[in-house]
Amino acid sequence: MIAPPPPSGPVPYNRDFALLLLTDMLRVRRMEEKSAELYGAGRIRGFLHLYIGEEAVAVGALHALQAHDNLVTTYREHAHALVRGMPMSAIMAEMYGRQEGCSQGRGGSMHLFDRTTRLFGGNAIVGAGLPVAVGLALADKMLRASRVTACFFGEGAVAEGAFHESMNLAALWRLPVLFCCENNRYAMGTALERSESQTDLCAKASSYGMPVLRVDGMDVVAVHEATLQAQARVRAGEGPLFVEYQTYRFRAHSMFDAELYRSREEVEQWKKCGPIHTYTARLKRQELLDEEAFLALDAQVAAEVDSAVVFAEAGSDETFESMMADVHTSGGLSR
Amino acid sequence: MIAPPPPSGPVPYNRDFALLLLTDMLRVRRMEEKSAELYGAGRIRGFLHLYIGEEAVAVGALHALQAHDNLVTTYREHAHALVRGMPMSAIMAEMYGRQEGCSQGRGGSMHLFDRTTRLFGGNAIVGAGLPVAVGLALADKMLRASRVTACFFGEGAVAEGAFHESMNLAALWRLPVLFCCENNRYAMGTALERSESQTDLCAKASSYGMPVLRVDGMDVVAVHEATLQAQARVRAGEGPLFVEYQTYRFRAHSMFDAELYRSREEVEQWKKCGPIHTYTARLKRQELLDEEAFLALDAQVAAEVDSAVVFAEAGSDETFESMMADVHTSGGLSR
Amino acid sequence: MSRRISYREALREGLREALLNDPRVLLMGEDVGRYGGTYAVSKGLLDEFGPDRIRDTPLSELAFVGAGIGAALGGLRPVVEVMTVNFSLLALDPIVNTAALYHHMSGGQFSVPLVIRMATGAGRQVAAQHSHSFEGWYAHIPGITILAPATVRDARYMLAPALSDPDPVLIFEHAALYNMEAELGDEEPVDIRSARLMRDGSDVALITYGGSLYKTLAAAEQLAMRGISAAVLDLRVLRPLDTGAIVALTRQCRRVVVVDEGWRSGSLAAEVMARIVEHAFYELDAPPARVCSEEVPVPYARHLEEAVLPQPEKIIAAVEALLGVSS
Amino acid sequence: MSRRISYREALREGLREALLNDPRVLLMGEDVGRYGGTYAVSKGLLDEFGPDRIRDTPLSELAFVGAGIGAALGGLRPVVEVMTVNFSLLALDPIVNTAALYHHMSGGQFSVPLVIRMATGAGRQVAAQHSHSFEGWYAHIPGITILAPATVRDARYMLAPALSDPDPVLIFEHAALYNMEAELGDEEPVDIRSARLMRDGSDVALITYGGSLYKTLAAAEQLAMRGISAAVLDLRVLRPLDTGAIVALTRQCRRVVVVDEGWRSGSLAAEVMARIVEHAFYELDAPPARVCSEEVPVPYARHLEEAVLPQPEKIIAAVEALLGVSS
Ligand SMILES: Cc1ncc(C[n+]2csc(CCOP(=O)(O)OP(=O)(O)O)c2C)c(N)n1
Ligand SMILES: Cc1ncc(C[n+]2csc(CCOP(=O)(O)OP(=O)(O)O)c2C)c(N)n1
Ligand SMILES: [Mg+2]
Ligand SMILES: [Mg+2]
Repeated sequence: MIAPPPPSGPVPYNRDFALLLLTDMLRVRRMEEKSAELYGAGRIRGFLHLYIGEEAVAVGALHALQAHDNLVTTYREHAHALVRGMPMSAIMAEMYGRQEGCSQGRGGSMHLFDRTTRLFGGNAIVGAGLPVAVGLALADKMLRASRVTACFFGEGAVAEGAFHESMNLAALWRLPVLFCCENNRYAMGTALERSESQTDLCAKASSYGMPVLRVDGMDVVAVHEATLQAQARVRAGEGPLFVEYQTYRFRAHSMFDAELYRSREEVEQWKKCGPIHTYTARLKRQELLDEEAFLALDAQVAAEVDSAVVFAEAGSDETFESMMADVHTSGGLSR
Repeated sequence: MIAPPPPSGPVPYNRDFALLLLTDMLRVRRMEEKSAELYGAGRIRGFLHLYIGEEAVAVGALHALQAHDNLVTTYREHAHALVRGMPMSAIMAEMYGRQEGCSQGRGGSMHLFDRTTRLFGGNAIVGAGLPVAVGLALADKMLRASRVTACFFGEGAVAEGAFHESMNLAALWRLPVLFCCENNRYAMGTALERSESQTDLCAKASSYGMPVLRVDGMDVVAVHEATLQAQARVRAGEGPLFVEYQTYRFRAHSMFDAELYRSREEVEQWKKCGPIHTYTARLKRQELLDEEAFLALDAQVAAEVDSAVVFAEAGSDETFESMMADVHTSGGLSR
Repeated sequence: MSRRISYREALREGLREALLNDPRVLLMGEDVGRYGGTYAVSKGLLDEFGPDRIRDTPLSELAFVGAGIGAALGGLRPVVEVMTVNFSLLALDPIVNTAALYHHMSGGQFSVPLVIRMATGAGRQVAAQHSHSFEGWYAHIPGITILAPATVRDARYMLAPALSDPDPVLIFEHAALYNMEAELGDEEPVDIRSARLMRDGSDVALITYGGSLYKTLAAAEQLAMRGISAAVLDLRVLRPLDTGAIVALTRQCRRVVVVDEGWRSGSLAAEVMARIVEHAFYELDAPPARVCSEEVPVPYARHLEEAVLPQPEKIIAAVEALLGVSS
Repeated sequence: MSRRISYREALREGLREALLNDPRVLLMGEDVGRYGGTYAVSKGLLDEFGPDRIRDTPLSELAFVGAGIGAALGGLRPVVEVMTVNFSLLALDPIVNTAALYHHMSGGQFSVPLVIRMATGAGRQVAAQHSHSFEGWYAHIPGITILAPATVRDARYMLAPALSDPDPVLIFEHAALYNMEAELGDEEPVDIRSARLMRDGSDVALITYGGSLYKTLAAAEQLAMRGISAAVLDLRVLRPLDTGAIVALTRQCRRVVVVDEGWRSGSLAAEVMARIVEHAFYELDAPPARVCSEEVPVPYARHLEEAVLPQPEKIIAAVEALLGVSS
């Protein structure tokens, strides 16, 4: 699979919105670059899955949703949490294991949860978010809420039984689920063509009798437009819809990955259509941005990252007692 | 879903083979009628799932296979075991819980196994046979055996994750599996259209990039011809193939089913294309059979059933010690 | 007003009450609707509450249990029926890795008020794949409550507190009990935190739950005729275990036999024994003993199935061995 | 000739030897090939043995474990790698309902010579969904053998007897041990039926397995400095349990602490305690005790993760409580 041509179409937004998309992509990028650094320094531990290269997907898609929509995602979810509105400091503190983190430091990088923005995790079992999304949508349908449940997952999850059962259930019951497949071509070291007999994921999804959309996931505009259209159809009661975002991760799968399964050239090729620099170029071409403004923006983002780190560094540890008393909602120990 | 027109095409076989098909359908039918009677009398217990109405599928399909092929099936498998060559007495004794039964009386109706005919069960977990079939085919492919693994399952199993994962694996690795879907329209009380968003099962199967065939499962000739063709393709190394046999069960799902979910008329409608009487009529029309010969055949089958019952009645009980010592192949207790 | 109803009817009444009282309640699972429920528990409910709230599902245990979690998160109060514990293995991931962890892992932000019901147990000659008793096994998992109604009263009244619990509750109905009938008095709300003493006694404590309760009571009856006074404790709640009641009865009788349909090694009985020695070691007159299922796949043949399950005779033999008497 | 190798290298050598010795052996699982194995255990094997025998699978735990069963029935000797025990819940049905029952249920006609390997355990801050210790839970199931190699020697040599076993064997590799190195002597075949005494002692028996072994040995070391002689038994085989060794060491020390990374309720430790009281109740000077994981989803934060797992200090405290001494 070779990389697509770098996205270069016109950006059909006013300056504010156009820059909002850029800012959010930059926020994700810089936050993650810092996270990688902090991982090296031992401040962040456990598993850390970076989204670098895929920013256009979360940013373009989530800005197409409404505030009261539900969001279910995976262990590679820093971007989703941030764009959805979680403060960067809460994410950073979570990765530090501080009780000021969004999940009180109990979950770490893979388990960002946020009741306020209806972010239902941060799930580290591949495919496990899909049935949960189906259930959330079932509740909305039965309670007559006009909400969409957006469920993000990687193309690797498509091989799981959970995918199949969830797609069928959502289609059978015509539930308002937006299935957002982030096809970055690899599940850890396994390329799509080594995991699926049918590599056309839209064809697969169609077999559930569900409408599908395929979109260039390196192009934030294309992502946004497609998702806008998709969520409108789902919200209108057409039933679930499957969107394939074709993208690529520039970094290793996690911090333990030696990347034996792909060539440096392939990665370089894809970097040419990197979502941030190509979009920046388009904005400049349209004179919505100049280098100075870009640098100012980047500096502002850097400051946000710095203060998130300061916040996390200054955070405190949850006590053992507090943690033990929270296995059940009602408190008390579990045994 | 209304019943198809009763099968009426020409029977393209010589008399011996034509009658063999009839005989086997009758053997299944009479054995099961007797089983139901014995269940009422408390001689057979536990779960009993009858195949009555579906005989053309097992009979037509299994006669298209070769003796060294593998067979994996479900809890509704008396027909498969019998047609495959298991003595009726071994089946009956198994249902009686006798140690002379094919599985020593440990399995009962749902767990007929036979090493000799490569019948790998008799699986009572819906969908669980599919991955096992994939593995058997993997072994054959790696060991260069020119064997086909025929895997039978109901249309209800299509909703299970096991179906999805197995179909993909078989297609991805181009394994010699013949997926034999017995679509009798109901999974217990759940009609296909209440369990699948896509009720065209062949379309579903195609989405794995696998060739498919749909056949009238009430017509033993159609079943046989389709399966002959299908197994030849699989054996030739084309990879897996999916066959949908459209059929109907005339009896309740199991002996506990009140059949609230379908009308008497629907059942009667389907009985019009019953595989045995329509085939008998065709044979008579072609003068391959007359009423006298039919009655003689039926009497012969009845005698076989009677002697199977005598065998089962005269059977003995496995001892507790023998059973306990066989949890592991090497003997000894497990704890 | 007291009346005689079956365990099955009691379960149905409990469901009906929940559906009537709270519009957020729905029942979903395989064949709960048109078929009327595999064990006829939900018979008639589809007509009364319609297909949205009595929701037939495809054969997709993983997804519909996971959907139950999502529905609970989304504001419903789902009762998910997994036909039997045997099939629940297909849904173990959502139960263990999602439902049980969710509240804690989300930093306490979310709760999953989900009830999962399933039939469990052997004794009906349905062979190895359909005869599991995994309720004790499930009791290993923090974050979920495990109930094992053994009486018509518990069958009738456990659902309400289970639905009021903000966290996941699993209810295991023993398949051999559905036809059992008993006298039921006026509304008697039950709690889901304590064991219940079913019979008092002084010589030996018999601790059990679920389908084994009646075998244990039968054994106690026969022991009484031989002059041995056996107390019988129905655990009812397998997680959290009512350690207080276990220890108190141990102190009272000084000898204990635990009866458990699970396979012996790693059984819930082992946990009960461990708690007994942890809390009442010095008050024991003899080592705690257990009567469990033999460690073998449950066979179909009737004589063998009976031989591998706990039976009154085995319980009596265990008590006699403990007391040093012989029959 | 003795040499120093890691637990990871030992596992790889074992695999390589099996692949070289028997053409029927294949390794299959997620990312065992091109990625080199999640824990780099199979690194290099793809180049040596090719993609048929070092077979990458899609993310389909249920199907590739089930396919392992079929492949074993079909004449291969598959080693299936489930990346970690956490994901094995998705494959529980084929393991419990097919592999474990197959031989018995088929009337002894078929055997399933399948080996399943997986990483287990906590301690690396990977949070609740990636930190389970279910090997003790699996030990409840008849028909399968459960191995927990804790030493480089067992990592190196347990695979061969596992592959010779005609029935399913599950091998649990503790994820915190992969980097551990040890001196390995000349070929020392190990059995898969017995526990191993890792340190002799007379005052207290410490019984453990897997990742907890080194914490237990560290505790024994510190206890020795305080004049308490602690024996350490590595169970190694969790099913069938080596009751003989457990009872013998109990008799020798008369006091026992079981150390187990599983959650406390329903832990393997409970089973070990039950066997101790069943077989050596009158030889105990004190009730058997256990140090297990706290009953909570394993948290990410380092200080909390450490606090919920067994640690040398907790083991020492348990021993001191048992001996009635204080530190
Ligand atoms: C059920 C399950 N199996 C295996 C894993 C280990 N694992 C974590 S991420 C991953 C790859 C997933 O790939 P994909 O779905 O494409 O998402 P991506 O990481 O590319 O975003 C694997 C195999 C897991 N977490 N859960
Ligand atoms: C995993 C699983 N879920 C549920 C059941 C209970 N059950 C047994 S047969 C059956 C219906 C299966 O229908 P189908 O696959 O169409 O086969 P049929 O019985 O029609 O031949 C169900 C739900 C089971 N045995 N296994
Ligand atoms: Mg991917
Ligand atoms: Mg069917």
